[in-house]
Amino acid sequence: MTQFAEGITQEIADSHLPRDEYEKAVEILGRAPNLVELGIFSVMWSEHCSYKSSRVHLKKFPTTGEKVIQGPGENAGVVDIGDGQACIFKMESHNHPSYIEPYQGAATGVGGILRDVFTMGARPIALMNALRFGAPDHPKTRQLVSGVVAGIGGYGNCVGVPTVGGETNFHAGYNGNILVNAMAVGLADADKIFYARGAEPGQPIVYVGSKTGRDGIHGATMASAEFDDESDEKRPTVQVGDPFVEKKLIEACLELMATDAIAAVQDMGAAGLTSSSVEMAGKGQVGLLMDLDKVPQREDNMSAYEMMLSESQERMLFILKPGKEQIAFDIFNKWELDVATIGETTETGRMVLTHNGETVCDIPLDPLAEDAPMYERPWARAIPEPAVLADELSQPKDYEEAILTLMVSPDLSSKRWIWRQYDRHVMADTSASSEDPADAAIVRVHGSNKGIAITTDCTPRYCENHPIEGGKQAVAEAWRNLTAVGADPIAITDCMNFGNPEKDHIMGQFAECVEGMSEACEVLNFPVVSGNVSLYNETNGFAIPPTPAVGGVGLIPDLSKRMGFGCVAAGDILMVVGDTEGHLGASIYLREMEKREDGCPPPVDLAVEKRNGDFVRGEIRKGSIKACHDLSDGGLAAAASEMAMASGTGLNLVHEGDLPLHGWLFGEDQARYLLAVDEANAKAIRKAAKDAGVPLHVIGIAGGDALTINGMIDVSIADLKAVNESFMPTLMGEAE
Amino acid sequence: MKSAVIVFPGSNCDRDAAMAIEKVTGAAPAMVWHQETELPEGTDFVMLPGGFSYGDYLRCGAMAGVSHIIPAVKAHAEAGKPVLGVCNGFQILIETGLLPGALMRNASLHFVCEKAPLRVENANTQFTSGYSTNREIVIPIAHHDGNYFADDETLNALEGDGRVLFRYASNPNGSARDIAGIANERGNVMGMMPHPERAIDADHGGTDGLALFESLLGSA
Amino acid sequence: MKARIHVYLKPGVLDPQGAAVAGALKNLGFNEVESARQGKLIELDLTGDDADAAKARVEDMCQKLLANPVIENFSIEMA
Amino acid sequence: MKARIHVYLKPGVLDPQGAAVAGALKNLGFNEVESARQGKLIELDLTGDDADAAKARVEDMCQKLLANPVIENFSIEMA
Ligand SMILES: Nc1ncnc2c1ncn2[C@@H]1O[C@H](COP(=O)(O)OP(=O)(O)O)[C@@H](O)[C@H]1O
Ligand SMILES: [Mg+2]
Repeated sequence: MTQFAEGITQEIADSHLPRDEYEKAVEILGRAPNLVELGIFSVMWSEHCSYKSSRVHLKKFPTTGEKVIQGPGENAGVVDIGDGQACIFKMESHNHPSYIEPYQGAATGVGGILRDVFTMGARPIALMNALRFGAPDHPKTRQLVSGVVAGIGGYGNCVGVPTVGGETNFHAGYNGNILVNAMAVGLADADKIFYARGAEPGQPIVYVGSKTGRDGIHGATMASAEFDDESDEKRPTVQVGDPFVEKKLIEACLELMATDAIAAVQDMGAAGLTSSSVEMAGKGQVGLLMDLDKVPQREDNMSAYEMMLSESQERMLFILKPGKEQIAFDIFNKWELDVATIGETTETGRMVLTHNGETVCDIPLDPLAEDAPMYERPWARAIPEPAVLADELSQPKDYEEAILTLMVSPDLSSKRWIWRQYDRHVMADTSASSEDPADAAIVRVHGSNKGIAITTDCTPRYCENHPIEGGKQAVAEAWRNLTAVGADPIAITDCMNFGNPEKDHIMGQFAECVEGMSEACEVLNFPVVSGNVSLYNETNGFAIPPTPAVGGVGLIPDLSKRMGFGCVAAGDILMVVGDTEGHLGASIYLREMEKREDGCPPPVDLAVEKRNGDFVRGEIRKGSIKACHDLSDGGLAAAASEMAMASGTGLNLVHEGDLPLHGWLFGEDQARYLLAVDEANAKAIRKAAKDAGVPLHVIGIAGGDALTINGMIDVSIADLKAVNESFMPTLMGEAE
Repeated sequence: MKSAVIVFPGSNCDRDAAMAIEKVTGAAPAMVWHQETELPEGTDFVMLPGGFSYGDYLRCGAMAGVSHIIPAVKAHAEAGKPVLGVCNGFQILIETGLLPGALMRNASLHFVCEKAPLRVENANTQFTSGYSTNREIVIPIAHHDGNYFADDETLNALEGDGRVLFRYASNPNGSARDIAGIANERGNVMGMMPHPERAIDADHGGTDGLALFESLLGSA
Repeated sequence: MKARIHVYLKPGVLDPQGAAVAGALKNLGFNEVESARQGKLIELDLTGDDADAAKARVEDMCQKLLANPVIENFSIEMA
Repeated sequence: MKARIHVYLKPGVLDPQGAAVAGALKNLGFNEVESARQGKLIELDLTGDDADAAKARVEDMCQKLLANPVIENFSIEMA
């Protein structure tokens, strides 16, 4: 017979915990939980904080390597970039909040991921954003795009961290659940990283940042609940971001971190005060005693429950070394930020909270963490679809029209309308951003000649049709993009966006994507150092396409050797690295021209991927390549169009052999790069390829002002630009 | 040449400004916190950097415009010594009344970040002598409220006195008469929305901004 | 006809602008300021002369565009 | 005590937001909208109880910070 504490009904209990988890909580406490305790169990055991559905699978990720300083488990991953410096990065989702309130949802997503990075002692140097919206003609799409983009810009621009790149897809599969994934990258000295671990008993717990209000209470549990049409009503108070406070918080925290005052630190993210304090206590194996009356409060008579679950933004929790409080107080007062000692660490191993002089919570910490539910949910393998090769498809009647149709399509069209609203240059270290012809963004390591290359990648339509190949491809494309700018790929972060894990086929998509990603990380020596899971992206039973977004980071040792695809001159020889079989399954061509979305995506041969990539990177370092562009969405036709538009120089391609022309032009075969090589170097690079056993095909010569194929097909650069730039303004109702 | 960069809460181009000044003069500027009431002894040049002082709340530059250091900046200007405000710094100079007009929300209502072609309108000033009149340069812009507004009288006066120093070659924000940068009557206070400090390095925004700092500070 | 619309944040919703304004006023020595909230004031010139009908339409404008129902409330005066 | 401050753009001052609002409303089919102006609404909580003295202070706040005399007018209501 279930027991309840005073004032708790079955209904209240159910609204916080599944019944088996409730019983577990009773067991842990040896009594029925009160409302505060119930709230704490419910957020700590929510999908968002406990990873209860995904943990068993995430374990498969390779997370170590000679460059990995800190893998998953802290606020962000940390990798070694030489010279005693470290690069810190993480990607996180803010999908549900952004659907409900696009501007604030996206803005607070940026704020949250920035905190994960500077919490570790890093100065943020770059932001990226991976966005997925519904169909362009869906009634909500325009307003969602407009709000999300304004929110990302509004926050990132104000804090003064450049937003240097990202990706944007449109597909009906996201009509009811858009995806807003933000990535932050920072720099720190490798010996000056700060962790959530490190607390010892008898140390002061210091709260800094904004005051606590009733914002987003239960956001953490909401982020783990499926939508239905009433969600608009059920929403908690939306969190509003304050980038001005965040900017002051960054400067103040970095100032404090330059001193020797900190034992442990956590940002207050989802489930704010609860998860930040519990995480630090758990990692330091200490107890907590906090007096909630001391918490800076924005609103009158807030309850203990509200304070512990509030998701007010721009707050941090420090555990300081004894006697160092004044140092912190002076710094935060200078920056006009709230700061208060709200408790201390203890030896009890329990989380004890007092409010108005009464004890309102007393939970043993170890079980709260260790007995957190972990599910091995049943999952089903996807049924592989057959490959779609060119010879099964009739050729397009008009190739010129086909090329223009691809270049105006939502996924391939220019996203200038979006990135024009992001400050890409603040901090004056941006070497390449959205506007520049390069496969990855590049940010100079301040005061050095090194560059950090950053990319986000995922091809959901591949994951939908073949989760394993799709998972591999997401990682492989990130690796390829970093390689194409001349970087040594180092490691990835990820953001696993899926539907309802309680359904076998959805859990199967998750498991198989992880399987594919893990294999790619292994072979490419490209470990996972941080990430985030967002499940229940599903409305009225319709799940999003599986979207394991990958954020890749690499190092360019010498910026003068970085590569792009804008420097092409008449007479340059055009070459393709890698073989083309003409895989059109799940391709953009199939979708845009045949209105079909079926078929097995192009297979990813990781050994070939590595061999071809290492060759390309080597030749870039030798200086034998003038322009390099990886082949992905839209195949050779898209890459060649983009190279022509970027360089203003025509490309004249010649197709030989019996592969049908549309397979050669639009096939999305992996592990390929389009190169422009100075004639003087052509011979040498071909010999080098031969020696390395890398297929290298001469496919044409640069010149003129159009993309031409076999002298017959002829699309002017002007026409390409006109259509390519037209999609976003038209979508947003701002076309001239 | 002793320089000072004023740092307000929410400034975010203060480091960039310091880098540019140091690159040209060889000497790092003093970074002066807004709570100070005096500039460092012997300061020759004051720069108000870009950013979002006070989050751009209320009106861009309004709250910074009443902070403690401002009287000292005004005194510096009244003494005829050079003051440069870039982006948010320009907005602050306008709020303090050191420069005329107002900077309204961009006509598109969008924040706009791009490499903007500008025309140098008057190269006979201490801020622009490193350029030649009518030269086209490219300087990055990044702002939400750069739409310059003033009544016709003021605009005519600005143009008549050659106090419009830069114009946009293609107007990105709706500014009256394509105005991108102006000077005060005495010619020692200048404000501009574009970011010359983001154009001092061939690989990072180009070098078209260098001449501005060189005009003012003389190359190191 | 004129309509004057006040759009303000719902109670409990964080108001970063208001907070910053209050802080700045205190720095200027206006210590009597306990808190500040900032909202929007929108004035419309409208054709027609049926005030009630017009007001209903303005309600509609607020729902559809002028206010963000997720975080804002509004009030309307006709003049 | 409460003070409610309206800040409007002076006649003739460019108002991009107002113009955009009017345009958007027309696009939504509200053709009765001739023009729109956007201003600010600022509400202050004040200590003290002498309304006249308080109002004089609020005037001062507006001059010094809340309104920009070059482009804006303001009005104050005490409540
Ligand atoms: N998909 C994933 N891949 C790798 N690491 C992950 C993944 N999801 C979560 N993690 C790791 O689990 C920890 C907790 O994740 P999260 O709750 O998102 O961090 P935070 O609480 O700082 O937002 C982090 O260290 C994160 O890197
Ligand atoms: Mg965190």
